[in-house]
This record gives sequence, C-alpha cells and structure tokens, in this order.
Amino acid sequence: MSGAAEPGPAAEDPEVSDPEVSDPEASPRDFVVDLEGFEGPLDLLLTLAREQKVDLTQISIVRLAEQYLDFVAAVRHADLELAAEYLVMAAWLAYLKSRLLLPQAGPADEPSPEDLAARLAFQLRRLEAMREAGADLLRRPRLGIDVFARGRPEPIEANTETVFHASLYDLLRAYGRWHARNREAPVLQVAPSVLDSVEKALERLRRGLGRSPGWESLSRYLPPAILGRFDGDSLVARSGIASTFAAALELVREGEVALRQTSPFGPIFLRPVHRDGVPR
Amino acid sequence: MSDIDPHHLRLVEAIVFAATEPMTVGEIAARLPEGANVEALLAAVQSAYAPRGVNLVQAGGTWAFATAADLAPWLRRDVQVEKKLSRAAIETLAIIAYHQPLTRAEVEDARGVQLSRGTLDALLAQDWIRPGGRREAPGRPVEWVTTDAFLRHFGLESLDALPRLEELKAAGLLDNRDALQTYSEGDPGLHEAHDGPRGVVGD
Amino acid sequence: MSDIDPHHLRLVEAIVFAATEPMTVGEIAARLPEGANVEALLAAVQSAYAPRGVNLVQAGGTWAFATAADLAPWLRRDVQVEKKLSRAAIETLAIIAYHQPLTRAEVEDARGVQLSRGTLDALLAQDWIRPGGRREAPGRPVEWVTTDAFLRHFGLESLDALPRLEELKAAGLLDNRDALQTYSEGDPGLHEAHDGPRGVVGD
Repeated sequence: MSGAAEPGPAAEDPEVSDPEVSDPEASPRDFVVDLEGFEGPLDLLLTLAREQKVDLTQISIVRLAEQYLDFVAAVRHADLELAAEYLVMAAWLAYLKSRLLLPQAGPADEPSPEDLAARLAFQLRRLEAMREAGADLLRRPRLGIDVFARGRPEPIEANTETVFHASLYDLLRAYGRWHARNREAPVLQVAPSVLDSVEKALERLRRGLGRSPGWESLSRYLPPAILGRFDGDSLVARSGIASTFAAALELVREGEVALRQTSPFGPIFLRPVHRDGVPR
Repeated sequence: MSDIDPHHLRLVEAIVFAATEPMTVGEIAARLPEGANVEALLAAVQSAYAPRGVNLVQAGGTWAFATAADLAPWLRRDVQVEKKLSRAAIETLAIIAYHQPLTRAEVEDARGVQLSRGTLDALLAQDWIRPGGRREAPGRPVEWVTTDAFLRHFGLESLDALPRLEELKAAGLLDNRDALQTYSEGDPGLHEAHDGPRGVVGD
Repeated sequence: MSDIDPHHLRLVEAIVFAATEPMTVGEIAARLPEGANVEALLAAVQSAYAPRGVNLVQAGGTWAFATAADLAPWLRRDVQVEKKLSRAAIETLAIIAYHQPLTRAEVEDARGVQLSRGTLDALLAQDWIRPGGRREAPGRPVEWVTTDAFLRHFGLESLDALPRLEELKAAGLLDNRDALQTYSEGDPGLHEAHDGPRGVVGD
C-alpha cells in the first residue's frame, strides 16, 4: 500500500510538515501516531471536517475531499503504510470531487454527485451525533460508579434452592473456547466400535434376566445386530458370541445365574439364581 | 391510593431489597398474595423513596434499589478504578442503542470501519447487548439489541429516556436510509475504487 | 431533631445501603463531612425506616439495612442460593445448545472427557436441558435438547438467535485464550482492563 521507495530519511521530506496536514513541528513518527489515532476513513473525514469550523450541514464536500486527498498524499509521500480502506475512500472522493466540479450527465441510473455528497454529509453528521450520544451516556450517573446497588446480600436462612448462574456471554465464550480448542488440537476421533463389549453383554443379560424363570438359551442374549443371522465367520458375530459368553461367566462368578451345557459344543442355557444359590 | 395495602407495600420493599438481582414485575407478583396490584405498589414505593438517599429504580422491565444519583459526588471516591471502555466500544454501543435492532454490518457502515475483534465482545461481556433475533435478509445476520442491564447501568428507565433522542430523531439522524453503505453488502469495502466506498449504493 | 442535616441523612442511608459489610459508627463517620453527628443521624434513619419493609438494624456495634423481621414468613420461601455454573457444565450446555439433539456419549466425545454425575444433573435441575427422545441406535440412548427455560434465561428468542460460528469469531469469542490475554493485545477495540471471563469457574 505504501508508495514506491522514497529517497532519504522521511524526516527530511518537506512534504511531511505540510501545515494542512499536521503540526509543522511534527516528525514523521508523530505522523504515524496521528494516523493510528483514526478509526477509519470516516473518522479521519470527521476530524478534517471540524477544521472547516462550520456546521456539518454547511460543510463543503469539495473542500473536504481536497483536505482528505492532501492528507493521504502526505502520508504516502512519507512512505507510510495506509490501510486499503483509506485509499478506497481517497479514490472515491477524487471521483466525487471531479463530478461535483465538472457537472456532466452521468448514467441515468446513477445517483447525482450532489446526492452522493449529501449522503456522505449525512453519514458524517450521524457518526458525530452517535459519538456525542456515547459521551452523553458516559456522563450519566452510572451503576457501580456513581450509583450503587445494595452492597450486601440478605442473609436469610430458609429452605434454600440452588440456582445456577451463567450469562449468555459465559455460554458463547464457552462454546467459542471449546470450538477453538478442538480446532487447534484435534482430538483423536475413535469411531465407536461396532464390536460387542462385555459391558454391553452384561447389560443385555441383566436386563433380560428374570423375564423367564426357567432355563433359557444363552443365544437369546446375543447382540440384536447378529441375532437371527448367525454367521460364525463375521468378526462382529464372533465378538458378540465371545462377549455374551464372557458376560455369562461373569454373572456365574457373581452368583447371579447358573449355566448348563449338556454336550460339548452344544447349546448353552442359563437361569437366574438367588443370592443363596436357589433358583428364584 | 386507597387500594394500596400497607402490608403489601412493605413486602414489595423487602422483596426487591432482598433480591440479589433486579426483579421483573412478574417475579415480584409471584411472591405477593394473589390480586396485589404490583404496578401500583411499585409506583407507591418509588415515590416514597424518591426523596431519600436510596431510590427504587426502573430499568426496562426490571426494578431494583440503588443509591440516589445526586449523591454520586459523595459516594464516588470509594469505587474501584473504572474499567475504561474503548472509544470504538462506546461508539458501537451508542449506535446500537439508538438504532436497534442492528446488524454488525450496519454498525460498521455507521462507523465507516470494520469492527475489530473484541468490540462486540466487550459489550457482551458487560451484558449491555444481546442478540435479539435474525434479520430476514440474505445471510440472516444476527441483530443486536441493548439489554435491561444497559439501561440500569446508565440509569435509564427505558430506551425512550436515551439522551437527546427527540433531537436526533427530529434531525433525521436515526434514519437508516441515505447513508453510504460500506459493509452491509458483505464485502469489506474492497471493490472498484470509482464505485466509491461500497459503490455508494442507493436503497 | 434540629441538628439533623437532611443531606447527611440521605448520605448515611446511601453509605450503609451500598456497603458490602455492616459498618461501625466510626466507618460511617469517616465518610461523612466533618462534624456530622453520626449517632443522631443513625437514630433518625432508624426511626424513619422502622415502619417500613426494610429496617436499619444495629448488631454488635455495626449498622446495616435488613428486611423487616416480621416479613420473614413471606420472604423465606423465596430464598435461593446462587452458584456459578461449573466450566464443565457451561461447556456441556453450550455444546448441546449448538448441536442438539446429542447423547451423553456424544457430549463426552466432543469434550474429550467423561461427564461427571453432577454436570447433567445441574443442567437438568436448572431446567435448561431435557431428554428429547431416544436415538435409534444400539442401546437407544437418550438424546438431550435445550428447553424454553434455557432460552428465557439467556435472553434468546429462539435457538436460531444463537450467534453462528463466524459471528462468534467476529465478536472475538472464538478464541482459546483467556479473556485477559485477549484483552491485552492492543486491539483498538478493547477494554484496557477486564475482569476475565465471568462465571467460568472450574469445578
């Protein structure tokens, strides 16, 4: 964004001390500080407009455009960085100024230069008004500064109910943090295992136990996914069988069920047992 | 005020006084006996306390006791150092307060510059603004509005009490039309220069 | 009481009201203009408030305002203890709010840690989440969703009003750093000082 290389130290550049732009005593360094003090092109325009010392409704947009362009030229002359938005405004003001000075019929669907100038003036007036309104707000008696809420919460002993407190800010901040954390340090995502676990098998067994009092086939407790389509080769099926069997053994160990198998590799049956070993 | 039950009056005082947070009329009503005229009671308490050192203050829909504003010069000295709000934050707050509901892009238009990170954040952290819904427009951006906590902090009974509201309205400065639109079309001002900042788009 | 300055009377009220602890006569005197008769002022305030719902109470050499003792039966049922939500709970709530419906296991996946018992309990007790049905998946786990009470508490008109990711980012909230750090990086839109995140308290 800055201009081409300028010869010599900028401090010796006579353009920098253009009285139009800054204090004649100011060094380029002060100049940088000045520019950084502005919050965008409108802010700069507003400051320049005040130098005209007239009511904003009476302001000369042509004169203002010239002031702005001089300022920008001086900044660039000093080989200083200027944010793109300042340059965009400069280009537009140059265009507006030329149209205001050399009236010519523009395309019919384009606003007239006077209209554009009026809108710019409106925007400057509005920004100034909002600035003053903000200052007015700050001058009001403010809670916690000029005016105080009750300092001490009431110590009443009673049936207390815990109420958790959180603000919308807390909520959004928590989400933002969580999101940022996830993005910065991606957590290893392990897909949920399709294999059956002993825990799940135990849950199935405990849920089903007691529904029928007598012996029933352990195969009833296989995971729903493999029930009915018995495929001994599938890893899923084998894990289901193994975990169901292990879970059944676990329940035997805890004395909750009894197991029975009448022949090698034959079907396995189980039945719930009371704590004292008696069938319930 | 013959319909004011003195017992109810005392209860309203105690209820609002004991609360750790400002209370809505509905919350106060829920703690009073059936049929109590809460609005009238609050008005009675407010006028009873008006000449005192502690006042009953309304902010939007909520009520709380606070020290009288005119005592500020005598009370101010024992306050912790005030957190300074940036100029951008105050300007943004004023723009939202006077023009709400307002999208972020509209705030940027009004200031002619993009909002830096942290400006809305600072206002949110103070609980002075909240998202008030979405604009039925392309992108459905969030609209920002001020909160009752904002009103309370600045001692405003309602948004109608904003300083110089009538004057600004009369001057047409609260109209949203006729401004240069730099940001509200989504592109942060980077476009063909001869179009002007965001092409000086008309309505 | 001809020696009672009405201005001093109001000051005493405001000072005692705003104090975070009951105050001694000496502490009150230190904040009043020289020569004020603090004892007489306190007695005057006490008698002025005696018939009201709020009284000036002396206890062990200190003075404080308190709700009138005879109103206790009407106030007692309303007492609530405010606690800040734990960081785990607020994060869980935020994740459910943005991604609902979610099962417990999905919340745990998202946060990378198991949920402690109290976390969902606290959100449930607050009526901010509720079971919204069951996931058609093995085990048919409960799916959690947020409630209308959640929307009310956080001042949201609908879930749609939650700022989107890019809006959070723009507001400076999409950030893993502490607010304190964020605020000290010289961005022109920032506070000069900040309390840090309110309410994000670890368990």
